[in-house]
Amino acid sequence: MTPPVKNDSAVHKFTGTENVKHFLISNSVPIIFIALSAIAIPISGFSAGYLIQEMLTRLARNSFLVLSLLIPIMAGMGLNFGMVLGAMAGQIGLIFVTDWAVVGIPGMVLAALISMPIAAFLGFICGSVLNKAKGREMVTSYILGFFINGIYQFVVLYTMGIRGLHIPITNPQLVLSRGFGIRNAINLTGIRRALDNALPLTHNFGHFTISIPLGTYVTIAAFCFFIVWFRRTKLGQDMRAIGQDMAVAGSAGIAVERTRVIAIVISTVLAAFGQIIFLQNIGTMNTYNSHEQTGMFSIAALLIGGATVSRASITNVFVGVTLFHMMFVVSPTAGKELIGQAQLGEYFRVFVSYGIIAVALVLHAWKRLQERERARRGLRGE
Amino acid sequence: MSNRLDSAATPLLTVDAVGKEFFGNRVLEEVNFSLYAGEILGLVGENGAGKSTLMNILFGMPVISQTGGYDGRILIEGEEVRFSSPFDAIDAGIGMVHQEFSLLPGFTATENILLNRESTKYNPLVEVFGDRIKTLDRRDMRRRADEAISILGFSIDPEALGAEMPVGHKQFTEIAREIDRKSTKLLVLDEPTAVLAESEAEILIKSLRGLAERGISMIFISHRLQEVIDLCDEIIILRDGRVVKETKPAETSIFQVASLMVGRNVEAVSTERRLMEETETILDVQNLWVDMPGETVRDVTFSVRKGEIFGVGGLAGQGKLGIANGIMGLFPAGGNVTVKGEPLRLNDPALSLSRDMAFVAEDRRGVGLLLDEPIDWNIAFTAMQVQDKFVRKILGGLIKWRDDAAMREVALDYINRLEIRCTGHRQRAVELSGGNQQKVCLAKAFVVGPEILFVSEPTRGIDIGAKRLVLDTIRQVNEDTGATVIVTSSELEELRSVCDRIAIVDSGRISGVRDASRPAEEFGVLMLGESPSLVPAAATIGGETF
Amino acid sequence: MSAAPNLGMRRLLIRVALVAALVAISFVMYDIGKERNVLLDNKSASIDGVEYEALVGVSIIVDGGKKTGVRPDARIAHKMVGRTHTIRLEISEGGKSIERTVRLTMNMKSWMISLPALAGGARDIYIPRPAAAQPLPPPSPSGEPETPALGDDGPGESLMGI
Amino acid sequence: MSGKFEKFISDFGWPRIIIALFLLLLFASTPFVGVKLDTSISDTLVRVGMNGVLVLAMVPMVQSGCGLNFGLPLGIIAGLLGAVTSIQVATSFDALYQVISSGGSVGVFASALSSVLQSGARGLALFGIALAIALPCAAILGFLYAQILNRVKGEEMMIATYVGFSSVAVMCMAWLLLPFNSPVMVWGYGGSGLRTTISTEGFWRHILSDFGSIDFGNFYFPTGMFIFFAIMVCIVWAFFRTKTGTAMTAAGSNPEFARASGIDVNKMRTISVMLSTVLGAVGILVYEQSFGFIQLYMGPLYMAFPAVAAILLGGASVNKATMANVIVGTFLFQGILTMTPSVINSILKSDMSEVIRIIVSNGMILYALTRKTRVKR
Repeated sequence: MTPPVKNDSAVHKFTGTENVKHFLISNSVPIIFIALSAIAIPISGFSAGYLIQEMLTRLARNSFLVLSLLIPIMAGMGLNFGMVLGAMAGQIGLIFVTDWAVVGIPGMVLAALISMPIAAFLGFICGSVLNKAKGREMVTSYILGFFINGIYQFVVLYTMGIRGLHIPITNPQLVLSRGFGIRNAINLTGIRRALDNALPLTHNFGHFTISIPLGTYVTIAAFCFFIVWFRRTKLGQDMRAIGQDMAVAGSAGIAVERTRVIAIVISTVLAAFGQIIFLQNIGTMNTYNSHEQTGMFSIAALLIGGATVSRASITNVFVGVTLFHMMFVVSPTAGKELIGQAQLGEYFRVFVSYGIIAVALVLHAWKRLQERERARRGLRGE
Repeated sequence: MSNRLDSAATPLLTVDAVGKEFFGNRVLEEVNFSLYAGEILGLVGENGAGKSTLMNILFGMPVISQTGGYDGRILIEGEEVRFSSPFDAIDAGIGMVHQEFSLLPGFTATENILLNRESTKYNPLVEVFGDRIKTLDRRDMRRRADEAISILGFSIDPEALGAEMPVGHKQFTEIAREIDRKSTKLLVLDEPTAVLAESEAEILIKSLRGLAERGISMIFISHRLQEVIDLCDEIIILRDGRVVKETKPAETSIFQVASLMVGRNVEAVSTERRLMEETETILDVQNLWVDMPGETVRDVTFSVRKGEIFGVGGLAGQGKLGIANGIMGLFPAGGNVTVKGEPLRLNDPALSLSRDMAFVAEDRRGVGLLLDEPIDWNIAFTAMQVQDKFVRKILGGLIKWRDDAAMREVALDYINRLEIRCTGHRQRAVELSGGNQQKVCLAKAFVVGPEILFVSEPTRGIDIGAKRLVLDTIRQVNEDTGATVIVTSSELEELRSVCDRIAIVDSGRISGVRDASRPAEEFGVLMLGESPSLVPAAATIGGETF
Repeated sequence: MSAAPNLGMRRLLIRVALVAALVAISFVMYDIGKERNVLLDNKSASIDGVEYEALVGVSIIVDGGKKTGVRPDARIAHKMVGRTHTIRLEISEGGKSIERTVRLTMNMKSWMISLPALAGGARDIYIPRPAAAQPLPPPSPSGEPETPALGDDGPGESLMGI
Repeated sequence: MSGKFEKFISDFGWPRIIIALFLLLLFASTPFVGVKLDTSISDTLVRVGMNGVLVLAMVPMVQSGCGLNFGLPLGIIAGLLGAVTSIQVATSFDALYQVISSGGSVGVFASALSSVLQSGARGLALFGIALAIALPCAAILGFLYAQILNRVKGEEMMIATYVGFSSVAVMCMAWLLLPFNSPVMVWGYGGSGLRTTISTEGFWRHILSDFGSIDFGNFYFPTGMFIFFAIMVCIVWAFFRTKTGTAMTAAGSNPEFARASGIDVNKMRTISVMLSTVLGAVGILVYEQSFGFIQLYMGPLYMAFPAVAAILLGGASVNKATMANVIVGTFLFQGILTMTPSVINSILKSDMSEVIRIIVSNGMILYALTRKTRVKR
């Protein structure tokens, strides 16, 4: 047997400064937002206690939704603007639960169980449509969100509650005065803060007390373990392979189309659960609006955390949610202090949400173009 | 080393009278050979000789079954097999290492080697969600990877990422992937050493020989004849889809293999060789480099006389196509090029076109045509953009109005001049046959009325009849308008039948310029980059003495 | 995933069992979580021919909750979640206290518990809820728009509320 | 005969035929559901005139291969800027006119303009000013927008959407800060920052629509607006028949081919984006003069989607669009938009039309996005 030959060309190690430079570039976005918040917080004049409490509640409220975006990114399908479909499924579940007046944790579990088949079905549709529009996944899932929103409104606004029809909604508070269709604002008294207060934990730091929604954090922790575990399964590995290069994965025998659909179905179902957790924290649900913003704000949060369209980690989620919501809480008051126009702060945070997504998409596309350029040059063995 | 002698053993692979036809274009005919376990078969032949088609048949590629399947039989260990997909071939134990890498940049070597065959651990969820929920057994994967790498005899860092690996390592990782597949009995290597440095190629040869000793048989396709002679037990030379010779390395030499590869009796049609008198140089190229993917030009110097048909030949990937693309400014290029005495600034397609040069691109569908637009658009487009032809100036040139009537007229003129079979000047280019599409590209160049015309791969993918017509058209234009034509082609015979002088390009440099009347073998040798000294003083090649 | 036939069958059974379990869980959740608005009535009532007098000076504790007094001929509503509950009656004069566990069944349409019957140890303590006196709906949040606020052109206008 | 019919079907495409029949059905059923046919036709025509130029704005970018212009709000913003400034100009010059009439001396130009503004041509002059301000802004915005798009070839549409959204958000802040003080536009109490909707009454309301409009009974045909729309269509049609126009079409159809023929593909894309943005600005001005109100702040946010749906409904693909696509698409889409509320609501006694509009318009875009863009053999 010929002895293995030690090859000489050691792989190029990053020098110190290059490491720091690389770190700065890849996390440029979160750094900007940290700076932004550092300026805005003192101006806004919020007390530390209030901000910490606000961040804790908002972290609990949004993390699950943002985490559900990780799997499609891993499978190379970019930012899943179609998570709105999952949000709708979650809301349908909540409508039934509120109608049947099932309260507390059982109510939430029941809502989740109802929304699961709906979300899986919608996820399947979304996955198959995205397979038809390879290369244009994000804009297609965005438009699909609007399209399914139309159907959702048709179902919820025009069929639910009609006596004769198959969807019996009897609870008067839910149905519009004209006899059918669900109201826009529904009071989720039954499950309001059910999960948050499941394991109440209040802790006082000297002059202010903080209540930590432990129940939700435990659920979020469970979800993180699921993601870490999922990445180590064969299905997770297949998704990573497809995310890198569909052609190579396909030629190795991986069922590309099927795996992509599975990725979307999982993400949509988890978005449904995320929306339920989100709404139980807020306490009220506006049937026709709250799901539209979920997609956009979750994606903006994830990107602020330093994630890109092709790579996202759990830390990006938590950093992103904190920074995004810090900005969201602080900017209106900061705007008022600075220019005396609270409205300015409102529009500023809308601008930041849209702006960050635009910037992230541009950076991703530009970097990909350059990588393709460099790869081509690399191939030539320069 | 080969157990061919004990005839009792049935051959691992037998190819019996295999043939293939693409749209009436006979590509493979009566190919017979057999291969025993642990034997290495060298497969050599010019581009377009049918090597890749043979491999596609063997590997069950869909392109074969979609175009009418193949005739003849393929037997694995004695029984006939018909693969409908690459996965059947893999199951039957055939592994394929392609020229362009199929590695995942973000995966480590271990993950790449075991792609879609990762070892996994069972967990109860599998009963509910199916086998893919099993978790990966990283330790076992590392063990299997180490084992495959050790068989290969070339130490790759199993944790190195695909993107960061040097080129040689990538090649070895792919081979390791095929080795790990326990069922692999036959390994097909398509030009594995093309991208490797000398030292890495030697290591690869040594490890392949190690594999053969372990009973894995191989088909080794390469242009580096020296490697084929060193490594293989059997050599098969393909030319025009037919097995021209099956020999053993001991019974032949590089020179003989090269001449058999290239030496083809020239079709009788080559017209009398006209004597090119020494006219002044119209195009002079000094130390040109062109950064074109897959066709890198490193340092090319040549000059072309006015009114000449100058040929540029060479094997695929050696850089011949880069020259025309570089001069026309389509790819980043450098060096000094003088056209009609004045230097030409490179990297500016518009400028090159404005210096009365035209280019018929090798990639017809990708670059040469507007498939979605009608024929008259395609023909008139470049002339309109560069020379404002077919445009009516209104308001003193402020608005340049497209003159559809003039475009129709020129289109109809060229349609009957070049006999383009079509339903009219408004038919969309996509609906034309390959030959007619090429004629449209030629017409597009002729309309510009160039003094220098670059034509790349004029006859690629065209049926025989149309090939002749295209070449005649080129010669016709040269004689009528006196335009200098530079034809780049991998078909040596065509160059010899059309050109006055032919330059051969090998690994980005010109290895020699010969008059077209020189014997084909001379060009063959230049093509293979062997130093001319290899040509023995008075060797007899195929009956012609030197 | 070319599972052998019997393995496939086993998997199929397991998956069917899982789905059945999920459906079962949802029913259980419904059962545990169902919140009912039960009326506790302190009027004299006659059940199965037995006459029960309204109780005077009685106060009730449901599931160890806070004590609430009920005047005779009055009625209070109490939200009960889930099936079984304990109701404790404490009569101020005479210090008598009775405790009794009550099971609300799944599909009970209208129920009102007659306290006198409960005190008198009657077997069936449920009396039909008077159709007219629907409990007044909980105060819905004020100012919510009747029909959904759909943007003129766009699918939805409000961007601020999250 | 049947051959020709098939060809017509395959050219016209099934989705368009289905929707055209649906529209015809709506028109036919108006008398039965107590909806006056002439008002609905005139409503449709008005809306076609209003949205026509916005749909036309889609053509240049589709032809040059930049895809559907989801960043139309950028052009709309330029148009709004022009509209708002024109009203500011009108107010300040009216004030100036008071000064002149009370004997004060003022520069020649100012007095000429303020007197013109009092005369009959007030509307036209102001509309002209609005255009004059909007076009350069649109050109500059378009140029910057093109620089981004040229760096992100292949993923233009999603980036266009969010560049459009963020620019609308920026303008929301600008509307608050820009120094406009005309009482018609400024918030009553605060005094700074513009109102969300500003009436163009007394400035250039219906300036185009009423020009030579036919108006008998309750049938109203805005001839002026249609003439303006026809002019714009001819301009764009003519542009694509010029040399640059042809080069742009080639750049969209096969960029490699265009590059090999000496065309600067990026320059062509930039011109197409600027043209598209300028048309967007003109389109919004036409829309507002007929609508009667200027919608600021979040108004233009979702305005790209109806225009995109309309041109796709007209038969355009992601890299090819013709004038016919614009006209047919606008008519079909706006037809459905106007007809469904009146007809369906009266049939089903519910405001289902909004939902149908969402489903149809987004359905069309989805249909186009999932079509393979390989060359039709």
